Amino acid sequence: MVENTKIIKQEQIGVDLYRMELQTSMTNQAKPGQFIQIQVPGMYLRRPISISEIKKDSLVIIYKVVGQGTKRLSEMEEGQTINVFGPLGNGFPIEQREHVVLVGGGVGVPPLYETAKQYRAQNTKVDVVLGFNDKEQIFYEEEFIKLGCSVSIATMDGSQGTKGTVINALKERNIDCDCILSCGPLPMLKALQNTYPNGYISLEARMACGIGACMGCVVKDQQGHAYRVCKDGPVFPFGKVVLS
Amino acid sequence: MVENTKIIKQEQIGVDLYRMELQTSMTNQAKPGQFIQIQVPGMYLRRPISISEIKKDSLVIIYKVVGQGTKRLSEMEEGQTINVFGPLGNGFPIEQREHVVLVGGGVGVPPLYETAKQYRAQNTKVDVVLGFNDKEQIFYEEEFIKLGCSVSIATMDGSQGTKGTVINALKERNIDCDCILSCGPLPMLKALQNTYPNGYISLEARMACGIGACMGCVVKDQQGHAYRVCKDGPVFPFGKVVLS
Amino acid sequence: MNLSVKLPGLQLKNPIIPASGCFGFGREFAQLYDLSVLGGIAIKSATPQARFGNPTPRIAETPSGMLNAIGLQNKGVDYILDNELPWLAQFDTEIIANVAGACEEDYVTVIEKMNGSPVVKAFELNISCPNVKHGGIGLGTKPELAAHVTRLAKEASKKPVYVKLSPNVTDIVEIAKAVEQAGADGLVLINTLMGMRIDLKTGKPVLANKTGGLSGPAIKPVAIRMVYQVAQAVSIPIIGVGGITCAEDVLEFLYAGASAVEVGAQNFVDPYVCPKIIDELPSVLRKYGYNDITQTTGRSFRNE
Amino acid sequence: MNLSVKLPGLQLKNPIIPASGCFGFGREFAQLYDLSVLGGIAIKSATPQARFGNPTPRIAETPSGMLNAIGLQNKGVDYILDNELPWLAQFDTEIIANVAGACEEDYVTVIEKMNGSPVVKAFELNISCPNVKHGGIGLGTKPELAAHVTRLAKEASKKPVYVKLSPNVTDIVEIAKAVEQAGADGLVLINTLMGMRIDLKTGKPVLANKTGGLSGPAIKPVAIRMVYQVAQAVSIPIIGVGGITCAEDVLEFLYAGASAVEVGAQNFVDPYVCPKIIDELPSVLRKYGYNDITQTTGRSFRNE
Ligand SMILES: Cc1cc2nc3c(=O)[nH]c(=O)nc-3n(C[C@H](O)[C@H](O)[C@H](O)COP(=O)(O)OP(=O)(O)OC[C@H]3O[C@@H](n4cnc5c(N)ncnc54)[C@H](O)[C@@H]3O)c2cc1C
Ligand SMILES: Cc1cc2nc3c(=O)[nH]c(=O)nc-3n(C[C@H](O)[C@H](O)[C@H](O)COP(=O)(O)OP(=O)(O)OC[C@H]3O[C@@H](n4cnc5c(N)ncnc54)[C@H](O)[C@@H]3O)c2cc1C
Ligand SMILES: Cc1cc2nc3c(=O)[nH]c(=O)nc-3n(C[C@H](O)[C@H](O)[C@H](O)COP(=O)(O)O)c2cc1C
Ligand SMILES: Cc1cc2nc3c(=O)[nH]c(=O)nc-3n(C[C@H](O)[C@H](O)[C@H](O)COP(=O)(O)O)c2cc1C
Ligand code: FES
Ligand code: FES
Repeated sequence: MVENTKIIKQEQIGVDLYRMELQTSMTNQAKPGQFIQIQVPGMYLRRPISISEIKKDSLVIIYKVVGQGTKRLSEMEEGQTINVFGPLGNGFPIEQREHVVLVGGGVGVPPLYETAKQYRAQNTKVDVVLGFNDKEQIFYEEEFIKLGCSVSIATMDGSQGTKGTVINALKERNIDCDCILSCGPLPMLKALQNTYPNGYISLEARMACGIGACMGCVVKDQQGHAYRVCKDGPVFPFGKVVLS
Repeated sequence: MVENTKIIKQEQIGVDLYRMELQTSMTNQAKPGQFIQIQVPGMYLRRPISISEIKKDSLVIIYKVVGQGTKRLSEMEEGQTINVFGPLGNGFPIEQREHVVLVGGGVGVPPLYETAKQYRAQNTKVDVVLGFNDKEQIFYEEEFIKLGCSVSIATMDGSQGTKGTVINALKERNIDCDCILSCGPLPMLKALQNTYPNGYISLEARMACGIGACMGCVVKDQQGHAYRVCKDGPVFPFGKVVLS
Repeated sequence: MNLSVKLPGLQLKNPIIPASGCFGFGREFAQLYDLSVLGGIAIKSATPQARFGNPTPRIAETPSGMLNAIGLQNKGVDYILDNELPWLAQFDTEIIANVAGACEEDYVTVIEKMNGSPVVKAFELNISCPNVKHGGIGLGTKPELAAHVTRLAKEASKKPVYVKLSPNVTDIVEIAKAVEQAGADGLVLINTLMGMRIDLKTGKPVLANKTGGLSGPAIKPVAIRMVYQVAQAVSIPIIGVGGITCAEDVLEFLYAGASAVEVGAQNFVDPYVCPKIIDELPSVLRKYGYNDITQTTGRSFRNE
Repeated sequence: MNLSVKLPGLQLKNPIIPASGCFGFGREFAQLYDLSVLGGIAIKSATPQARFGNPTPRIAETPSGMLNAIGLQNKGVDYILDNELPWLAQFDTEIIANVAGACEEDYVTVIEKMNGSPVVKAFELNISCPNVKHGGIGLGTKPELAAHVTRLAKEASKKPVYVKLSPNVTDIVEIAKAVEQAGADGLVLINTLMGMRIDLKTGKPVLANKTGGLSGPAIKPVAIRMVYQVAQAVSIPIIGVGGITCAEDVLEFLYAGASAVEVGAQNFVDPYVCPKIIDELPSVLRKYGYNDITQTTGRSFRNE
């Protein structure tokens, strides 16, 4: 659905990092790992942003300012309305499981929050491994802990937690699991796929339509068949599509 | 000068008609009949709007919603900032005179207000004749009266004041004067020029630069010489330029 | 208020047609609204064989527009015939099959295969794509090439043939006349302008394909100009396309000389834009004094 | 940080040049800032005689851009020589004299008259305007016509000659090569795209001249694409122009293959845009790892 949503919260939570809460009636359709397409005033195309948390009457997003669109988004104020299209795509599976491991890198962390929340709600053991460049970039560690997740941090420069990538942290903590749900930069997703047998990755791609009509966002599987990140993803099982 | 001004007042004062007050430091340079170029968010070119009143720290403009740009302007809220370039052009002459007549039609009325104010400040007798389509369109009658002007109204449908044009009202009231300062639709300005010997008209034109560089807004004099409405005008003496 | 427009092969209940490549085969939009409200649908370009298209990134944003370099990704004419067209049959709307190819024979192949489908009411030749046989230049850039493919298509086709022109030419009128001469039943103007963006971080073009097609409101003035020029030079109908976002834009194209319009990239910005425009059209037409949409075509150059 | 660029006849202290027709002869902008901060100034097109230009309206707004149909209004080369150039002499900036005409001889006339002015450092031929001798088509739309006027200009000129190309062509590379072959010292890309807007109230074109030239950010992707294509095909320097609004846009043009840039319509939107860009350039260059602006030219197609 397309809806003019009200910004009920806009706060900076880190370096160039913002958390925004949007009042909307699409909450009952939304699933963790899905995304919304946001119409930022003055920009032509919509901006795809993951749903980070699903509340009763609102959705939370967490976004990093990386260009014009996210910059303007960050300048919007509480009380203003913003047009949103969604929820879109297929999210992370929420299944009956004893244990899941959520692995997030940088701005890949946001969609894992609602995922963790829903798994914790059914009492699944949730290990969370978050990777960042350095200590200053870390966010949402506390929030995952509050959900009852066990949280490990990896930083590239070793300024907090394991020095290195999320793979290093996973190894160091001896975390293993037949269901890893992940979102983050491509190299991280590749390493996870290559290291662990089962799990899911959430991809990013340049999008226009966001619903599968324009073929702007395609990826290939091993056989060369095309999949649309927006419609067939953004979440894919390990090994399904070729990461280039 | 180019300045980010704060909208300190935005109010609807008539059908599609708005009055806006902008906090600015350009007040000491501004003269009645000059205009400013307003950067409306989302529009490419600036919008030329006359200065209607010059206060100590703010300028008042009065504008009619006629298209996208003025519509968006009307949707802006008090407290927001808006980028303004000005003051631009040559305004109405403010000379030592016993009597002046100000003639305005529709949205040509606004620049006459500051003109009246400055003439009244030097105790000049000011007759004001305002023309509108109908009673519903009338604005600022009271404001001119408060300045101590004698105000006559003409409406095309006769719903208030003289039925007909400002010319009818001028004739009916037997108003004559060797200095008429006027602003309004072209037919009105033409009629004034043809009827009275001395005075000034303020013109409108499609503008890009607003400062005389692009040659977008030119008019011709009788000899075919070009004048720029933005730089050489918008106020011209009766008979100087050809009105087509 | 009459919104219906009759064109060769097409009984449009209104002049609004989603543009080829911007609507897939309608499946995604059918989840949002009933496609039967549409005047017609120009489906994604079909080629004889399946094509994966260009590498990604294929999309870049530009001021008031976007670049795309999809590269004609489609599953091939057979797949479309077997899977997409039968599904589209359920809707009460006119299907225009957009045809593309790497050489003239490709157009003929696709047309011959689709001739038999009762769902397809007309063909639209996309002659903007680079053509292998002619050193990669588009058939749409030379009058004789454009005329030639039009003639072949007309010979092969059992349905009216519209030719969609490329705007990347010196003289659009010359091409339009050549295509009319060659038997085209109608014209579609315009396809995308060729453009490019460079990523400052990598220093390289944003699109993997380097150049891409510019669409969106940015190109509307160019499209309007071309429709205006061509409409006065040919006597076959024109479907206008390029930067349409609202009912007023539609009217501008009709005034310029179009009989119907296609809406492209705006479907991405507002997925409901087509039904929205259809809803708004009657009141916009009324506002400007019309009670029949067909009265508006060519208004800008007709003496009244 | 080195911002200076050396081009035939031009010692630009930085690569920022207000574009012809968007800056008059600098008088109005000189009231806003010191013109000596500019790399150069491309003054308004000069013709042999004074021209009033087209009837008004001459200006229309478009999405992220504008249309103009000024029609080369200017007071003629003699007036410019006597009044504008001596006044411009006071500024420490490079003056590029833009030359236009209704036939080839006009270019020669203007160049011969301006040859003697020490203020003029180079000529820029505006070959986009419709040309009476050739049935109203622009000299810039045919390689042989473009080459011919370039050759005549080179023969007449005592200063380097830049040719400003029209983007309204099928093959910009072909034109660029022809002009290079004919002796041009540099190229300026691009002039405006031909466009149109229709006023819904009157039903007629907004511009009295009907069509006009589209400029502004809307056309930047087309300009970047053309600079990119031409830069790889010629070996004379290119001055890029089209939709520049900020230092990042400048860098995009340099990466595409330009050595300097001209800023047009944005001077109307932000009268201080040129000094603003000049101020911002060093930090933007530093951000992307450069300490000399000349390192950036052609980055997008150079192998590194
Ligand atoms: C499914 C999905 C979910 C996402 N979730 C989040 C999230 O939760 N938080 C977050 O911070 N970011 C997220 N992103 C990335 C986010 O979309 C981009 O950072 C954003 O679009 C950048 O816009 P911009 O105008 O600031 O940057 P610009 O670079 O100026 O944007 C130019 C164009 O490129 C596109 N673009 C640029 N970067 C990306 C990117 N990384 N992915 C896709 N398109 C891009 C923009 O949408 C726009 O069309 C997600 C992307 C996808 C595809
Ligand atoms: C010197 C001057 C003083 C003015 N003072 C006032 C004033 O005090 N109050 C007021 O209500 N209006 C005034 N106008 C008219 C005002 O500029 C236009 O109504 C306004 O620009 C319309 O913008 P829009 O986007 O709503 O309309 P659109 O029609 O969408 O605008 C499209 C383009 O046309 C231009 N345009 C449209 N109408 C006019 C017009 N009448 N004159 C000049 N440009 C136009 C716009 O600036 C814009 O570039 C003045 C015009 C000039 C030249
Ligand atoms: C993502 C995308 C894909 C397109 N694919 C095709 C295509 O396959 N065949 C075609 O003829 N035109 C294609 N086009 C061009 C459009 O049909 C249309 O002519 C163009 O986008 C201009 O209209 P607009 O400004 O409304 O988008 C495509 C355009 C876009 C944006
Ligand atoms: C109002 C206006 C007048 C122009 N006049 C001329 C001219 O006289 N000669 C010329 O060569 N180009 C002229 N141009 C074209 C510009 O120099 C420039 O090539 C074009 O506007 C693209 O740049 P921009 O997008 O930065 O405006 C004019 C452009 C505008 C907007
Ligand atoms: S963004 Fe259009 S298909 Fe995915
Ligand atoms: S608006 Fe540019 S000269 Fe008047």
